[in-house]
Amino acid sequence: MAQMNMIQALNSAMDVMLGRDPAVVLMGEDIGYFGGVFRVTEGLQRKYGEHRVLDTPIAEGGIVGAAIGMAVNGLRPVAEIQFADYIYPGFDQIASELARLRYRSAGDFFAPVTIRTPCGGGIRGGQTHSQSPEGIFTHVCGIKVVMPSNPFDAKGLLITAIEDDDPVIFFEPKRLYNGPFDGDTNRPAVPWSTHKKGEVPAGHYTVPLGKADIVRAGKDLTIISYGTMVHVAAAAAAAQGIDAEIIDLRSLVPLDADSICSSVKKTGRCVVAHEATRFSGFGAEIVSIIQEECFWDLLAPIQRVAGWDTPYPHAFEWEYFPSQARVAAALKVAMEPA
Amino acid sequence: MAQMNMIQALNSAMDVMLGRDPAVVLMGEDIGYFGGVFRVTEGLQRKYGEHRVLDTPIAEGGIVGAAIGMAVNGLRPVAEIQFADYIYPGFDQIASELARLRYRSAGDFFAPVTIRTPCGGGIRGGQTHSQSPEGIFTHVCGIKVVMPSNPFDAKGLLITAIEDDDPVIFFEPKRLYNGPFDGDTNRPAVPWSTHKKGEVPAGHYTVPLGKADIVRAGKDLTIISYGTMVHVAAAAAAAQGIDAEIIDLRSLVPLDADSICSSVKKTGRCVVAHEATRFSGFGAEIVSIIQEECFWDLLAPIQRVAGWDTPYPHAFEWEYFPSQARVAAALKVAMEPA
Amino acid sequence: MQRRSRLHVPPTPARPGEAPDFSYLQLSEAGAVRRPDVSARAREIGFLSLELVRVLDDKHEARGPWDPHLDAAELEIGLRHMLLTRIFDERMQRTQRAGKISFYMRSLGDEAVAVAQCMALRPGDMLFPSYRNQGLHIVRGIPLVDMMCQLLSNTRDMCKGRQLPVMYHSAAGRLFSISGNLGTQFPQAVGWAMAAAIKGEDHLAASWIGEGASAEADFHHALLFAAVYQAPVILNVVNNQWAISTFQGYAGGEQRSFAARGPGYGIAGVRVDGNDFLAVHAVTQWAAQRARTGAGPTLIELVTYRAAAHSTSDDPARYRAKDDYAHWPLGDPIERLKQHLIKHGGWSEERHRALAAELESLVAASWKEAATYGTLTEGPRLDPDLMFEDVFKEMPLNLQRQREAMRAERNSK
Amino acid sequence: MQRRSRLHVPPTPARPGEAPDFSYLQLSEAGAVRRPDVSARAREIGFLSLELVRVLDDKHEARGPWDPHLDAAELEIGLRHMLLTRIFDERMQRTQRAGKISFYMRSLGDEAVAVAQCMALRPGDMLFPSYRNQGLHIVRGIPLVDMMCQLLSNTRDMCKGRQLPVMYHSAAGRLFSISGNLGTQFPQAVGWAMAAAIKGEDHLAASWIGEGASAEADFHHALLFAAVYQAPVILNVVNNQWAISTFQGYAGGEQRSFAARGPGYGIAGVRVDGNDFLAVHAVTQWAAQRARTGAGPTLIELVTYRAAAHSTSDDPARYRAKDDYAHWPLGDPIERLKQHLIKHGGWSEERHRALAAELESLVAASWKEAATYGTLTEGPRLDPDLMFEDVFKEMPLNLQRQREAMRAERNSK
Ligand SMILES: Cc1ncc(C[n+]2csc(CCOP(=O)(O)OP(=O)(O)O)c2C)c(N)n1
Ligand SMILES: Cc1ncc(C[n+]2csc(CCOP(=O)(O)OP(=O)(O)O)c2C)c(N)n1
Ligand SMILES: [Mg+2]
Ligand SMILES: [Mg+2]
Repeated sequence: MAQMNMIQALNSAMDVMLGRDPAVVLMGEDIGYFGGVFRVTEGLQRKYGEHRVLDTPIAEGGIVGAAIGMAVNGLRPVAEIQFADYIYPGFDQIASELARLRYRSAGDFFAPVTIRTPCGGGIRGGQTHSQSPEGIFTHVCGIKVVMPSNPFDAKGLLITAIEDDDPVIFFEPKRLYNGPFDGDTNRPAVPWSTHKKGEVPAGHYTVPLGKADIVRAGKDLTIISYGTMVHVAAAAAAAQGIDAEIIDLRSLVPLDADSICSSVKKTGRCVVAHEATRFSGFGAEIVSIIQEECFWDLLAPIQRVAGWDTPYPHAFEWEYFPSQARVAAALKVAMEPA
Repeated sequence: MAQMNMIQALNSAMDVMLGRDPAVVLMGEDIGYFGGVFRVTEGLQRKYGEHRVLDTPIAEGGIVGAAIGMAVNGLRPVAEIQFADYIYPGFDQIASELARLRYRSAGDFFAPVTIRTPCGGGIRGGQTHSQSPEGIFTHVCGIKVVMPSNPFDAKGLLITAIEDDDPVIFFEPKRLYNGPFDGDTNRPAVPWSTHKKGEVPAGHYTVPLGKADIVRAGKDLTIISYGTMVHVAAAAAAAQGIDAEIIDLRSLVPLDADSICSSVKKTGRCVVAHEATRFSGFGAEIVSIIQEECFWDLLAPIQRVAGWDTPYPHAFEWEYFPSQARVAAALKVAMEPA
Repeated sequence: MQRRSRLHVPPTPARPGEAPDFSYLQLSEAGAVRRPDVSARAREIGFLSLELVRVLDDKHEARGPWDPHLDAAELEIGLRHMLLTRIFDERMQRTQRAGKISFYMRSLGDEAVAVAQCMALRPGDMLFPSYRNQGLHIVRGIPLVDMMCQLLSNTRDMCKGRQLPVMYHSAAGRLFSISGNLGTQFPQAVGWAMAAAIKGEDHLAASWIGEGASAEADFHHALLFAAVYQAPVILNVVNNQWAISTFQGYAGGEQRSFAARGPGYGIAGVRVDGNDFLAVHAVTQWAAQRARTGAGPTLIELVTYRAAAHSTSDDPARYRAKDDYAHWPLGDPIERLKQHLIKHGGWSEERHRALAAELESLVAASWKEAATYGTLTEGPRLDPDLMFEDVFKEMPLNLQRQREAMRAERNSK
Repeated sequence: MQRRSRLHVPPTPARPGEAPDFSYLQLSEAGAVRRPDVSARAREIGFLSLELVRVLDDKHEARGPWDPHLDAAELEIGLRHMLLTRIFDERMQRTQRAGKISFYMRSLGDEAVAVAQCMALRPGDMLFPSYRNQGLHIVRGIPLVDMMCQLLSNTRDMCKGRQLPVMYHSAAGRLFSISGNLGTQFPQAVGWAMAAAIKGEDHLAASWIGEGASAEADFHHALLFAAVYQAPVILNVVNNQWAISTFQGYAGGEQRSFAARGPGYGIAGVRVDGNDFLAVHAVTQWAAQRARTGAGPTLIELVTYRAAAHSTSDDPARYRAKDDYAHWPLGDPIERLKQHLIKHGGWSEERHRALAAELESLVAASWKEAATYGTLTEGPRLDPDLMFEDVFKEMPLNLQRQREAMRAERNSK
């Protein structure tokens, strides 16, 4: 097993798939010769050529539209949107077309497109380089939504996404590219080599969509999260000395509701954490499911930890980011005696 | 007071505003000479001229983009998107621009644009003429989201929206244009003249955004809804003989959380109903808020009634539409003894 | 310097109560436009985007370099397809009026576009239609019964009840699924063509968009991607002058032809008489050869007229001059080909009547069969369980549970 | 007929390790391009979109019909603004490298675009800039301190800390808020111009977009709406050859000039030497006169070169030839105007050096002041409460509660 950071793991996933399946092509802005602004596709055009790894015009709507056509013609495009903040010009092609093609054609046509895009804050990107729009896509029927929290999952999930015959939007929390980040900005950043999920097999393997990962078993309370917040929430719980069961959803659609509910039925307490804004965020769906399925088991109200209901301001990065303190406050309420 | 259906009430709102404020302009596909495919703008171009009521190219992104610029230059554009299903090509201009302009410019620029669009099913429109995408917009900070359920509110809310200095997306449940619809397809359609909210003042009046309407006071259970489902849910509760408190949200953003919570605190039981697909729909946010604020008052799990998590299929209109039967099933669970 | 409003509002030539007026149309004489070699570079042939390629003249003679020299048998097939399209349309329109289907859209007046273009392409070419190209389906041999079952959302509906009428598709026929969202098919066609080029396959893609829908972003993306990658694709703008109630000037047609957008992107643009079967066929063949020989994409503007209402939900008497189609300078595509064939192909009014009668019976018989698979109100019905399939390849748990709930709901009624 | 892939990949002339190669550029001689009357119809002046309007020749003489005949005083002001832009850029770049600001983007090489264009417009005209038009802000007299405070997100930041550095705005200066999302300003500018026309006001709107960003849908919408309503707007494509690592061919520049998109929509398109202060000024003035006299919108392509990295996050050595800017055929805008002024305006190397020194001090003094209002790491800081303001005009209850929670969080630390 090799040590990889998340960039390398994602690169390796695409390298493996380009090598195994001639139908796989990559496309996106600056992803070819340059290797992408986050270098996730570095070296792949050199290795596989300009017809497998395509630089594209700066037109996210065109990228998704063309990718759909390519997929209908037998390819498996992996399209990069340079920042998740810039996925909106492609929204119509995603929501009206990509997500509905199989349905409206009764399965006669389908488009196995994977859309990769870096999301989230913590890199001083300001309001247009920090967004977490995953919740919006979870409301669009017909599209799978994935967000890994570590290199091992990232590679395995991306391979699964590329091999999946359904379209997948694959969010990459950019703050995790180079190392796990627990929200503590006072401590020096640590690399993925310090984390067991930084060990990544060189070859092909898959991590299933729709199966959450129990990052840590525990009995006091359940923490449900994904992406960067998995690390922040875990650190906060540890700091509070709470024996939390920590669930990393990994895939939001399909959702592993059973893992969520069986954990909450056991603990009776729950905190849901994501970076995206709170109002109508994906946390609301999780809370609703738990409330519906585990109502009689709940010992305290489920708490949501999220970004504030504002854009992500450049000057207030750390006041905006859902900190360990914000998690701690939620844990406190969730742990109140019944 | 005149009798108006919802089309007439909306038309009257725009007529009043065009007459009062020279800054108000209407724009959209087929809205000018023709008066709109649902005839909501009928006669207004003739009355106010081609520079106040503009036919536009078929480009929703261009419509919203141009409307923003017009608003920045002192106008108050009211843009029609012909069907809510076709709002997505304008999504980037709405989410990245319209919603954020005031914020990113610290209030130095803002765009008082109102976007009107017919939504919802029940008219055999199939998967691309029946959508209810309001939930998505409630997750976009900086934009208000409104959906009336009757002519009186429609006119008052639309005037408020046009006068509001913040952007508003104004969803019009098209199944309600000509009469209240309670989901019972076996009974003949009734006109708005049979309903007290079909009485609409001819002149200027406002209905505030952010204030829910208690359609019916009751003590057994709270039903929270908006748009068409207000009528369906009310009929279902009546049919079940439940003394339900029925809340019509009218505006989703800003949300009248206090009215919601004080009702649920009183009844201890709640059903949330909307036409949009269930997963990550706006119902999830309502459930989450109640769960957080009224946890200790709840006597049974809050139930969601919604469209299925599929597109809206042409052949199965009434199997898809959240029927009285679907509401009744939810009421049953919500009324189970604690 | 003027100090008054300069907002220009594109004029609409004739509104209800006014006399039809087509003086705005820029026409060329039949046979007058030069036919460049298929290898010509886009920048050298800008004139094609402004003039109007026409072959059939007013006397029904084929003229000039664009004459495709099709033999009479082929022309007869074209006539038959166009007539079938029209008869099918008329019958389905009546059927909608009778409440048997929920909605319909005719292509009256536009028939040459789909029929001639499809006949100029190969079966391996992939078509990305709009909702007004039923002729493509007819030429590709999709059984009328299949099309009718789609219109009926019945038990044999290829869409399993999910789509509005006219949103056909056929994987075997290489006819892509029609979207209710305007324009989206355009960049998809380009992507398909890019994939063909990547795979080194010899097929091209073709797509159709209304002049109104060309205002959508997808149009721009399609032209841009086609130009950048020189994709083997034919992009067709069907300029039938109207987008529901809106005249083509609102889509930019007042200032410049739609074909002229092509040269702006470095793509060959051709403006053609869309009611002239021979011209449409010739231009399409030319574009197809360009695509297949690596000379790149072509944008074709087909100048025609939407003779009927936009759809069964529409009433053009509200927004345009009465009898307008009778004054349309480019005539009727069926009539023009028929007269040409009468003059030169041994066709006759009699044979035409016989053909019409044959096709009427074919349509009637097909309808009879289709109705046995169910109508909106009678006969067998699709299983509502199907609502939950094909959202994903495999049904996730939440949909399985919702299917259960739906079944329970149905049983409770 | 070939049976192999036809996917075309736009060539990039020179990658790292290769010699700079600008042979692809189509140039015209200075003074060679005709200057049509401002009332000319777009369709009559297509040549303007393919040739290259130039005034300054290699000997620094002004030539031909586009010479704007500006007096020396005005040219000196232009030179000053360009030089200030460059010195400001250099200083801010170093400041970023020193960790004092989080991010920066220079306009090195592009300075004539913003400066000459802004000088050719009137103060009442509304500008919708992209992120590489700092010259607009400088010409409009926005104090450097204000710009620096924005870069610092400090207590005097006009954006109250919400925007990434360089995303300035000024309501009083009629400079619209810059968006991080490429292209969105283009249709907004058209809408602004439409409103001016509706209100009968005499102002025009101007907007700038990179050649890379012209691929976005917004570009198409802007051109289309401008054409349809003949809006008084100037739409500028700054073709500085690169979009981060991507050569302009990927935005469609290989097949056709960007200016040529204009005529495709029936809009006047002009291609101009973007490093020629005189030519840029003249073309802009011409377009402004068109807009103001009701002759409609103009699309201007400014051919220039992004001499520096895309931003402080970028390293062009990874993707383009070294020393490329030294070989750029259109030279440097500041150097060219300077030489012209030396020849004809009584300018001198000495005065130039003195000016540079003066501007260096101005920038240094401004920085000193700006830093007193806070830097990323030191001095006063904006109140985090501001995070919750301006989402809406009035703060809704949920945001008030979140502000409370945020305060509690901060106190808990
Ligand atoms: C994105 C989108 N916007 C609006 C509509 C509503 N709509 C359906 S057809 C139509 C007119 C289209 O006109 P045109 O493109 O000229 O095609 P034609 O009907 O003339 O064949 C409109 C506005 C839609 N279906 N999709
Ligand atoms: C919608 C969107 N997509 C992608 C980006 C990322 N991005 C920022 S600048 C840039 C390159 C733009 O190049 P160009 O338009 O030529 O302007 P230049 O930087 O050369 O001035 C890209 C891809 C973005 N900001 N917005
Ligand atoms: Mg049309
Ligand atoms: Mg550039």
